[in-house]
Amino acid sequence: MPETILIMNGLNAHYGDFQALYGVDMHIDAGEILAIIGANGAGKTTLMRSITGLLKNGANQILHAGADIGGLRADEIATRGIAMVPEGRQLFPSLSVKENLMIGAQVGRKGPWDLQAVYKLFPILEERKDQQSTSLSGGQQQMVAIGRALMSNPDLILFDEISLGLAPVIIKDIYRALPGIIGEGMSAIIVEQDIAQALKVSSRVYCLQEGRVSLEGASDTVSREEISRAYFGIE
Amino acid sequence: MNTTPYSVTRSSQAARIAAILGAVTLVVLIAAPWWAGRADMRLMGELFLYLSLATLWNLMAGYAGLVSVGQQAYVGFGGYMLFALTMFGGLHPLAAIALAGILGALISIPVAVLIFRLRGAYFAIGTWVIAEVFRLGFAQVSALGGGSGSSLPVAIVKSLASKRAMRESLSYWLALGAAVLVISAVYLFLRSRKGLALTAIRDNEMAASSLGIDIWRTKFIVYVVTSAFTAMIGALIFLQKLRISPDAAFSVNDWTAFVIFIVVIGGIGTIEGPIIGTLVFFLLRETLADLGTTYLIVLGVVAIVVMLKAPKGIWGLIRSRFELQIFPLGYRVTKRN
Amino acid sequence: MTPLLKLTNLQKAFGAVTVADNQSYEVMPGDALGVLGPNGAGKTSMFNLITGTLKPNGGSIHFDGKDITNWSAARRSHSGIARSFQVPQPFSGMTVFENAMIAATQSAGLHGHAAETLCLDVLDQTGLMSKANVLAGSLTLLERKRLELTRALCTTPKLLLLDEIAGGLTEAECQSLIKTIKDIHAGGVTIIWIEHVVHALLSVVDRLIVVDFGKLIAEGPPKDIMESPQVKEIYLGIEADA
Amino acid sequence: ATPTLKVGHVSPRTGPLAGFAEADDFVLKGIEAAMSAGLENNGKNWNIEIISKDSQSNPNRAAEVAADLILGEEVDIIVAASTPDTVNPVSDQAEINEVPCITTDCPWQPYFFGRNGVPGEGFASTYHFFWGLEDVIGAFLDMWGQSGAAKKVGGLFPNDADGNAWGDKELGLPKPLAAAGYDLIDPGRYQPLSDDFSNYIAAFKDAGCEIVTGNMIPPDFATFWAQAAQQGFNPKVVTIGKALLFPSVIESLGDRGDGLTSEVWWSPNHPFASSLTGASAKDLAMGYTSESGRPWTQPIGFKHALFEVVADVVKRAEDLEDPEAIVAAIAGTNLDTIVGPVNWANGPINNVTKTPLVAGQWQKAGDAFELQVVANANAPEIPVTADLKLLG
Amino acid sequence: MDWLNAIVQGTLLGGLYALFAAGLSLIFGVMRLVNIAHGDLIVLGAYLGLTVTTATGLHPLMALAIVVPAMALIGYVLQRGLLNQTLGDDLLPPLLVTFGLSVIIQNALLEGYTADPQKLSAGGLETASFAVGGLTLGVLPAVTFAIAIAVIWGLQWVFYHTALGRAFRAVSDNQDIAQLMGLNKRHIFGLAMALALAVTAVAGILLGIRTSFDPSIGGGRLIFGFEAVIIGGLGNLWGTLAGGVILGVAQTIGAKIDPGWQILAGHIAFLIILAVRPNGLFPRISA
Ligand SMILES: Nc1ncnc2c1ncn2[C@@H]1O[C@H](COP(=O)(O)OP(=O)(O)OP(=O)(O)O)[C@@H](O)[C@H]1O
Ligand SMILES: Nc1ncnc2c1ncn2[C@@H]1O[C@H](COP(=O)(O)OP(=O)(O)OP(=O)(O)O)[C@@H](O)[C@H]1O
Ligand SMILES: [Mg+2]
Ligand SMILES: [Mg+2]
Repeated sequence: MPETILIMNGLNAHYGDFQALYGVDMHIDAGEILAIIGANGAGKTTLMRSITGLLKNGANQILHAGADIGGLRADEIATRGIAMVPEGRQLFPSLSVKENLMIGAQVGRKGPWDLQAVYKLFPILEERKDQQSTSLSGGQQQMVAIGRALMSNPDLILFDEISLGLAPVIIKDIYRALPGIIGEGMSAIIVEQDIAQALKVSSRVYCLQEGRVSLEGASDTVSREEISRAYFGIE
Repeated sequence: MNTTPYSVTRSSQAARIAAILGAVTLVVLIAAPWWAGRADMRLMGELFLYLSLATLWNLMAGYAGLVSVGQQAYVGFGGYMLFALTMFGGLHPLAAIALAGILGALISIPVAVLIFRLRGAYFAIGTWVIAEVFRLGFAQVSALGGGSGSSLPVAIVKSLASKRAMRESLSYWLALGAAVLVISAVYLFLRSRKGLALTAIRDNEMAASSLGIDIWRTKFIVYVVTSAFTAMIGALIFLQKLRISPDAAFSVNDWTAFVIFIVVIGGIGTIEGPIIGTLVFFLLRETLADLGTTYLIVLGVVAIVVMLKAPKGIWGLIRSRFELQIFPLGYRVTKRN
Repeated sequence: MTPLLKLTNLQKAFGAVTVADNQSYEVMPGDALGVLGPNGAGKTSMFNLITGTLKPNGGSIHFDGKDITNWSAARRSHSGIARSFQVPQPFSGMTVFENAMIAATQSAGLHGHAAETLCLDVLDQTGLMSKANVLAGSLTLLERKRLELTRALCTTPKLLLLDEIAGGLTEAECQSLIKTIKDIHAGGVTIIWIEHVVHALLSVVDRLIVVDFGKLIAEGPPKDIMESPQVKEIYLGIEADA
Repeated sequence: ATPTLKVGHVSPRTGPLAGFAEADDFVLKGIEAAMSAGLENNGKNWNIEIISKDSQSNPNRAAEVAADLILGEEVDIIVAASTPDTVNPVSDQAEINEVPCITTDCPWQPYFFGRNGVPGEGFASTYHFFWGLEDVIGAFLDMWGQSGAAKKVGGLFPNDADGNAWGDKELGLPKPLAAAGYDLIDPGRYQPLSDDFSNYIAAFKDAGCEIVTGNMIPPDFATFWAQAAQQGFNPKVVTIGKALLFPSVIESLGDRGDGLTSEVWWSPNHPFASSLTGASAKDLAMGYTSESGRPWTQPIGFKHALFEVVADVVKRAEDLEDPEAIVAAIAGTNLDTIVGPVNWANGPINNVTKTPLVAGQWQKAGDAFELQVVANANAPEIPVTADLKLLG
Repeated sequence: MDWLNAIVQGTLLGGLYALFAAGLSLIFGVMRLVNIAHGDLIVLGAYLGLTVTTATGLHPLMALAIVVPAMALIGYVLQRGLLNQTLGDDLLPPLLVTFGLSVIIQNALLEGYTADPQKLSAGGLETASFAVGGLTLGVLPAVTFAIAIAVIWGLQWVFYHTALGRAFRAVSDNQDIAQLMGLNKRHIFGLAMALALAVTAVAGILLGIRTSFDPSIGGGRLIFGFEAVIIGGLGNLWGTLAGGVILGVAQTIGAKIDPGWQILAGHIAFLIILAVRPNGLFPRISA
């Protein structure tokens, strides 16, 4: 039986007075790819921000490798091996492409990912390595963002809307590369709007609706009807 | 044709009540010469002038995003123009104040052309350097006393009104009038189409320009008008001070740092903020100024504490608690019933 | 009939990267033109050139028969060019309604009640009415994209440039977006739409151009373009999607 | 009941000029003690209340606190001291509000002409006692005459109230220096807080100056003096107004402070005594030193004298309720104070009277510097205490 | 010869201005923090130097060994305890907080050290001179200039060639995302301020040797520092040095024409440069 790497226990999240997540329970096993789907504003990004510590949450709401990471700062969580490819890329504009990648390695975790490995995955980045990262196109920027997250050799990687704004050819490449990216033992959580795509790559899926888990299941068994009900609630 | 069951309002109950209270307060203030002492009137006069400076600075920084630390350039310029126009031009002080405003607008045009090439912090430093250039420039004008400064001849002050009591009332009314004029002008401007454009520019210049806003021109108009008013306020200030020198006229502390303090403490980007900020500043000054260094240290501590605990200023705190808006600028969409 | 938009030998480069390589094409009033191309091809840059956010190195742009190459972005907006930004650029300190009002008053030049009515209508159309009094800064990414569309429509444009507004939508949302855009188009607005969600694009546009390395490499009816081996290779990947 | 007379006092307690007011608390305590029993006027006893305000070394603030004292506290007399930045705005407020005002510790030319005073007319309510530039010039020439240095003088005058007055072509140093056969090399007015004086130094070197004079603030002098040494300029006599007044400044210059010269308006060796307390100059100065542990400074005497004059005026005024009567009493003053005689009838110009001035040199005695009087031709009643030594 | 002298003296003066500016440039570049208290921190450095030299009898340059770490520590504490909370997109909170800080430092120094002018005594170094090609130059200004070059070289190297420098730039771009990379922004900003105040300590001590100082003297020097940073261009410390030298030379040349023009000439040079190049001469980061 595979080890459970991340557990969320009644996770709540707030933006000021506004509550965005209500008692979310989830878990992900080592080596697994988990998909999270849900309508706009369902709370997917909020969930990712909570896991990575960008949003504060209470004690014992999130356990990573058995340890409570609820009150930790984002940088401490990163050091423990959780990386994220954020929605909207968010590169460092004053760093070159190469430096953006290198900053990912700054947490100092050992593993298979280094500059060469990333360049091999996205050869265009090697060509552009000394260019300012903001002068890249949206798609190229997404590649840097992925590479940057990989450079920290995480054991859990979060992708928020990874295909947003990418040409079909790139999306296809990325999804084709995904099993290779994830590799041995690394787990991933993928937030994806393209449900078919999400189900295809993942082993399990959660659907969020207005801050609550409305569906959980194995990706190859959930039905279209279940999903659309989970998306919009029962009318 | 509006097919939706929604409508738009721009006022509120609180604003209507506030308007009535404001009108009553204004009448009471106008009548101050009949109920207030000389010192109180002078203090209130000074308060109104600071209020005007703060409101103007708030228009620039809080709405147009022009964070200037060089408005003392126009305060000092206005002050010097009052001296020059009355002493050498033989003008009546009131005419000199009006003309100081016009000259302030004229001189601000080339300045704007130059410093509008700068952004953010660069703009702030640029305005400060401009003010220093004004200061050092006026220090070279020996007719106005050069670096030594000059006093306003008593005869000129007396030409305002021969009786002391009348003179004091007049100065007070001028200051009150300036504050009322500045606040209403800013309020009406912000409610207008141009005012909306200004707020948009503050938020996002690229989007603003692609939505048809001529950024340069909008900021330019705000800058020039603000400078004109600031120069007039400067003339009024130095009509009270009676003495001008480059260091006093172009003091970054007196005319800009304290004004920034007032606006930010009160709540930047709101019309109410500068009013509250001015009251707080004068309250502190009147109760603590005799403590010397301690007073200044307290002022510094207040600035820091307010900024950390209430970054939107005191009015921001009040507004978030009570959903109040005394000067309604925004739009609210409500469902018709 | 004069073309609504005409690019002639448009040229733009950032150092060694050419984003517009001698581009020339025309858009007739009432057209709906789709733009495809790999990431980094220069599609957004082309919009920036048309709206005046970027200045070209060479060539000219005509709009409605007038040479607008040296016009400011604001002036172009007044004359009827509107856009949505790929990376949304809301006025975050203002409410959604006020964002719309900016467009209606500054670009369309409407006053008072007329402006308010237009904004309400458009908000209704784009589905943002429930967020009308919310600060734009607190919207989610997708709501921001809708706000982009809202503002563009409130300028009462002749030419509407849409930069990737369908990304991230659920199927149902996508269908409703397509309907909205079709309605706008039916209302007489000329549209140029950059989109990677190809099926959405194809259900609206009547012509496609394909950009790569700043060059126009194909132009024509959608059906032909999608069949072209060149496009299949550089854009869709060798094996075309079923 | 005993009526109370309110005296407002403005001085720069904080800010760059705070050195001038460092002894205020000490002086005021002494004055208040001396007046604690009240003062007698027309057979009636009056309480004296002194309200002291800080100008923060800022003329804007000086005008504000003066107006506050006049309008708010409704003081009967206002006094102020220490440089034109405080003295002039306070006097202007008093003049327009017709409140009797006495000031000191600022040469009379910047006071009188800086306020647009018209000779022959003067002011209605404001009076000033101190010395003038002619006294400084006299004292300096007297001292330089003894030095045997070449008659080439380098001038360092900033563009501020004092500097402009000192360097003024008509009223300042240039004319009398020329008359006495000195060449004055004056490159122009520099802006206070300049970081570089190489151009002055080059000009002085070229002209072969052996004397340097001027009116500077301490940091400017320190910059100049270090650069002069670095650039190989070694004058024989350096006589600077204002900057070299305070022992703390001289101490901060270390060995380079030894032998610098300056004007001396007051010292413990001045042969005067207080009309109010009877204390001698030495008593007053030592009193400060023993109470504060700090060396005496020249403004102490003048600050004390200011209140001596107030006390005298209060005693003599025909009607203390009437500002005009107080002004008349001020104008009629004839009092020997701790800084010398004060008598506006003897003034060089309306509303101004002068106190004696000599020239002095800082000389190292053991570990500390002493200000020795080295030239007294214009005020022989003040004894010379040492001979002038040349620098270098 | 006089002109040459003016230019050389101005260049050396520029070294001092560059030292005033280097710390500002660093924190402005990393945190977009406009530090109004910088001038007062320079003065604080000078006073710490004074305290150390009077207490131990050390030469002021030796006192750097104590003052530099002390100021760095103050910087780190100040940043973590106070300034970190003001950072964001908005220019104003740090502006107002550092203004408050400036007032507090000034008046606290006034309470602690009185208004008396003070000077650091560096013995023979203050007056030593050497001759080159007919010009007599002070050793102290030359040493100051050399130190400025060394300091700026060091900062530039840290900024662009070390992991710490990369972290500075990453955090300055996007604090949230930098945290996801395991960077503790509070700590990184603290380090940046520590480094900046270490440089400030050097500037303060050299200022204290060059001229006398009192608590109020910082503000006047601040503007030159800002000008040097902006002339040089953001994120380029060599540019800051160039900016300092341009200011210094403009001042001495202005003074040569008329002493009243000395400071004015520096400001005018600044405005002319900005009119032509609004981002400064050698920007590496957009403003
Ligand atoms: N910074 C914020 N301040 C206030 N509310 C926010 C903020 N960010 C998100 N929200 C709210 O939290 C809820 C969840 O947002 P979140 O971004 O997590 O949704 P999402 O599922 O990622 O949606 P999308 O598919 O649009 O990216 C939404 O209702 C949104 O309005
Ligand atoms: N300001 C700039 N400076 C330098 N290069 C730039 C700049 N803006 C864009 N580029 C470059 O121009 C190329 C085209 O960018 P553009 O944003 O137009 O691409 P795009 O076709 O919209 O791509 P995407 O589909 O990913 O959004 C990219 O390679 C990018 O690196
Ligand atoms: Mg999201
Ligand atoms: Mg694009």
